[in-house]
Amino acid sequence: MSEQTASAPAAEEGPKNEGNRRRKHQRRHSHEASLNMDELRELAELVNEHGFTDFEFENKNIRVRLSKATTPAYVAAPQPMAVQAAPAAPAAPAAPSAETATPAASEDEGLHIITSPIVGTFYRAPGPDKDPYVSEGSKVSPETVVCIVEAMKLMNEIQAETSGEVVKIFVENGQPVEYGQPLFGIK
Amino acid sequence: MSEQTASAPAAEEGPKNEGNRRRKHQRRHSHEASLNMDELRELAELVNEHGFTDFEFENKNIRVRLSKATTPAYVAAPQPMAVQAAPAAPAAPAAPSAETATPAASEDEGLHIITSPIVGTFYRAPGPDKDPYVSEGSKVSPETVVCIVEAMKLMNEIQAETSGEVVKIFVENGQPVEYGQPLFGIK
Amino acid sequence: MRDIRKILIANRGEIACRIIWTCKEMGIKTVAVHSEADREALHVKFADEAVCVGGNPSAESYLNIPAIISAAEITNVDAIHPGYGFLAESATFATICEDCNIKFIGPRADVIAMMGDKVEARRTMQAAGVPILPGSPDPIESTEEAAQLAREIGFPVIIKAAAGGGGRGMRIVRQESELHGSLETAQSEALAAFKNGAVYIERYLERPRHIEIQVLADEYENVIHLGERECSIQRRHQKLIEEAPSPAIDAETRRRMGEVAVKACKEIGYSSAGTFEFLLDEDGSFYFMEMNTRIQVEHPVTEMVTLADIVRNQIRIAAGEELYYSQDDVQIVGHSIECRINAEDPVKFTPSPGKITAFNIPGGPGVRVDTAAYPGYTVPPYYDSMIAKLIVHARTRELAIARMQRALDMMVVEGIKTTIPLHRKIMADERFRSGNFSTKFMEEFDA
Amino acid sequence: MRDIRKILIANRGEIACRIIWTCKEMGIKTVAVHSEADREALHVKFADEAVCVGGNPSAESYLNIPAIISAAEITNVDAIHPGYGFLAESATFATICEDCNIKFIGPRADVIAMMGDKVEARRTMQAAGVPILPGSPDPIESTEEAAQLAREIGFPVIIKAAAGGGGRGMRIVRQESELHGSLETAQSEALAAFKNGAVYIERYLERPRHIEIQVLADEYENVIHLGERECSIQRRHQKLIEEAPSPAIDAETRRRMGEVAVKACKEIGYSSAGTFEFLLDEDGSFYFMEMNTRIQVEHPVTEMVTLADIVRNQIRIAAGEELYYSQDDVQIVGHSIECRINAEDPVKFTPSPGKITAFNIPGGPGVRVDTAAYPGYTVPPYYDSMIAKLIVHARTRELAIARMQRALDMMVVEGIKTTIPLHRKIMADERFRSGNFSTKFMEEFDA
Repeated sequence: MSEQTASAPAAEEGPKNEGNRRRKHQRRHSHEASLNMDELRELAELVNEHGFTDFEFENKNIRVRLSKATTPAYVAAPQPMAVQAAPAAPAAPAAPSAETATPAASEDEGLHIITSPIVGTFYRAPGPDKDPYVSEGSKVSPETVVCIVEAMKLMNEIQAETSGEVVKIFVENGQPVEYGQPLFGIK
Repeated sequence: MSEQTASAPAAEEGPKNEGNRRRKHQRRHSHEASLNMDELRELAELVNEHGFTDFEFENKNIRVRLSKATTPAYVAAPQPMAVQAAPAAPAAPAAPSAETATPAASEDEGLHIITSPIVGTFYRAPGPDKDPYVSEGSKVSPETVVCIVEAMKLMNEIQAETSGEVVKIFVENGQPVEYGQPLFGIK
Repeated sequence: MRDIRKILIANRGEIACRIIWTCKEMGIKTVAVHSEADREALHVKFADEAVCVGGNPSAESYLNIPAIISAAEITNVDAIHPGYGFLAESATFATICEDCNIKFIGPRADVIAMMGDKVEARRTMQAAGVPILPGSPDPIESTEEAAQLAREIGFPVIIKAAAGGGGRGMRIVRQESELHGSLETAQSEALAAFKNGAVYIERYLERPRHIEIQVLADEYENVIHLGERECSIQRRHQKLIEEAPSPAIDAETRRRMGEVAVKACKEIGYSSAGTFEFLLDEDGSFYFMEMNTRIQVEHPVTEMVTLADIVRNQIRIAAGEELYYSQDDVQIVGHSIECRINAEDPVKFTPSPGKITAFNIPGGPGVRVDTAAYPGYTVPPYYDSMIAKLIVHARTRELAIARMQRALDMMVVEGIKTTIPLHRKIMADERFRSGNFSTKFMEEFDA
Repeated sequence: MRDIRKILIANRGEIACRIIWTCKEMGIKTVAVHSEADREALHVKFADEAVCVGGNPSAESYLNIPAIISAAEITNVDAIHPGYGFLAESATFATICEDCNIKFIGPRADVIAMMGDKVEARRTMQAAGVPILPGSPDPIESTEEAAQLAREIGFPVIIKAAAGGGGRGMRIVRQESELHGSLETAQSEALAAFKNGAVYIERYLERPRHIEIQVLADEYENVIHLGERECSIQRRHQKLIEEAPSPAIDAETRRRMGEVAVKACKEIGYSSAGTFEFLLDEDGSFYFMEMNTRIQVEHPVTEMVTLADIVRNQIRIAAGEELYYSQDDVQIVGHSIECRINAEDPVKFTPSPGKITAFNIPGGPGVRVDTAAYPGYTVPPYYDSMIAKLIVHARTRELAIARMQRALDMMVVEGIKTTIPLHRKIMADERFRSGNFSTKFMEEFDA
């Protein structure tokens, strides 16, 4: 039954993304005069109902464009990973990274993301009994050490390389991280 | 190099068809001044019903564009036939039928098409020295015999099954025809 | 020697593609025939020419003999390959081909006709020294005759349609009191299904295996066999999984079954590829069931373990060539398993036609896929539900099962339901893995 | 015995997938590593876990030893399979794996180091009784020394980089007057390419074949060979087409070459799969070129004709198991050919990365495809251009060529250019079909 399971994420993705886009368009156009929200909603539903992926509307007062991303490559690509993700080892770094590698744009938009420059194990403090280098709310400057990533028995201190306030910590202490994995969100 | 060859027809098809469709719709709707929701709904249904994937509308007040994702299936499907069509036997019925089975909609729209009900060899006359049953310009009634399709040594007389004037003959005398292949256009 | 330069394939789906592959390898041109629904089918795309022979129902297209013969004539082919199903075992079609001077790739029409009649086939095989189940030599006429016979044979007995197959017109009778009702039901089912109400009666085996022997025979009485296939994993007489060799057959049994089949072929003047289906009882004795006078769905497992190309052999034999290897050249190497991937609900077995949105074929060592499907292909509702055959080959049965599990994991079919999950379950099943099972496997597996 | 339950695959592309397939069949968990560009790659999707180890250039990811070792540590694997290329013949990497208590799936680090040094390898092989081309035992220091040696050996001679491969630092010298210039060029090329300017000199064969012997050796001095591969179809020392067996090798030559390779493995204490590359001269004599201490790209042709799973053998040997078959169990059955399908212009050989818009893999009898590509996959510009290996198996070489032609016709790759048209041309070439060719084939074919 796993091919059904495997298709599920792909199937969900379409409507969800479309929802995001629809909201964005509503926000952008709701104050304008000649089409009201109800009409726009109806329009979007109409376009969607018929399976259209692109809609543009424009007159001297207004221009509307709706589009739905089609990803034929993704659909056509084999996706056995979803099948295996469930029974795979729970401590696998792949699973968390798949979720955290691309933080939801809505939440984390505008944040500066500090990513891991190396593969290893993430530590928030210089030692087991020590305080964390930074916590949510900490102010950082480019030289501030924000964490350690241990690789091959070496403790690599990671610097912020930006200034701002720590508003998000993506990884828990002691967790494995891969190259490019988001560690902190800085505002 | 044949994979390049094979892809060429598919690549050409898209833009050409789209062009046809766009022209047709411009003709149909260019007199309209504006669009309300009912009209948009009607429009979407109309476009969808006809299986179109792209629609644009624009005048001095308004511009509307609808499009639907074309099936990636066709792109992904193997198409070695184009590769082999060239070196294949020239008398092959497959090649002509591929062209004539779906007469270009623009030319033959409105014509009633008499198709071959059986596989066989098409003859326009009852014998080698005889006159053709019908020619372009002939008037036919439902019982008029329009040709013979020979199958398994049997001469099968094909009747018009409609009334009108023969305006097009799709197949040459003595050519093989397959099931459903257009033989005559009647107006 | 007949010159075969162009072959019309009177079939569709994977077997039409399979035949085209071998024709290409032999430098023979191919003509595909197709219904309207199959215009975009792969066998149409891969053939050198294609002819639409009729509407979507099989009766209008793939079973439409005049249309197919006409297509053969207008494309000027030398021979017709019927594949399996459709017209493959139609003596009428084979006769018409002969009359039209088109070589039918298969045995002579009279041999097809004889093997198509179960009672006649049984009698012929018995005369040829093939062991058959104790039973009625002729169709049963009355309940009295049936009762008399059943007492001689010993219960349980089975009533079978003389013309049939696929379980229709078939009844198991475990005691004399059930005999009358079962006989009537079987006769009326047989009449409805095959337009022939004749039935016969024979001993019923409780836990037999379905074992079949692949033979190759040319027109010069050279006959060899390519060993056996294990086909006991069936659901309502539809095979689901086949293997070669059988885990229940040793070299000596293989030799004995093979010799019986080879001798029978010589007796009846058989030529072309063919299959003897046997029931193997728990005590090691085996009994003739029927002969299939065509290529089988499951022929690839034999090809994997022998490296023979059975379709190539069919074509060469049809061209009047002699077999180009002898029994001593036939070596069984390793173990092969085939899973039939059907467009069906894997639990309820209801058909699931529709568009295949994603399709990934497994590759790598020891994996073969025979299919006519592709990403974007729409499985039409008119025909057989089999969309692919997944075949593996490895040194041992245990390794072949592991390979099949890996291949099933890599095979992705989305948009329709398939039997892939069922095959995964069977491959993981202890009884299947033990090799110790009978044709009752699926009944007990379902339960 | 080491317990290997989880393997990290320090590679990408088809070979990473190939290793995952066997791991799945063995019930071993897998960890893929990948660069940022390979996030959507098939080896990432099919592995149980995946770790991004760095940026797109190989040096930052697939050659990044600290990152790969860290990935192995955080995923807690028992062993690392290096595939081919990248770190597969890095003695440093093998040593670090040993130090970190991770089993490197391959021979010992000191054996890798020895075989990586051409002069050292040559000396060792000569001592082990392996025939080598007459030439310099040590790196050449001066033109005088070279001239003296060349006179003894007889012209033409070839100058080769001691550390090298792939044709860099290589010069053919047909007369003494050219010697000085060629020596200097070769030395500076070798220095630039391998940071080691040492070169040696040996007899040059005008029309040799490239023949290699596949060996399997466990840690207990059990060594067998799986016969030879014919790899003469090369372009600028890049193999394009490989076969097993070679049309130029008879059973006696196979036995002699195999025995030499097996004896050498025992002498040097080799364990794991390995390949002895030989040049076969027109007179039937053969000379050691180099030993590859890893799985080869072309290993499938050997798997097809022997039914051995070479990756499975590597893993079992790494786990400390004994070889589970002997030389007598090795049978060469039929003929196998592999075509490397590269994302390259088939005439100019310029790389053609990009998105694959249509991708159809051939199936049917005797066809194997090893690939990491799929419809919609984008071939990145950072790595090797090989996107698939098309492998066929049939009873004879002639049938295998016909099968390869059919498979090439069925293989559809759109959106990028590939070497498929080149392979079609070679398969149709009379000289190729005759089997009578040398490593010069492609030079003459291009002309």
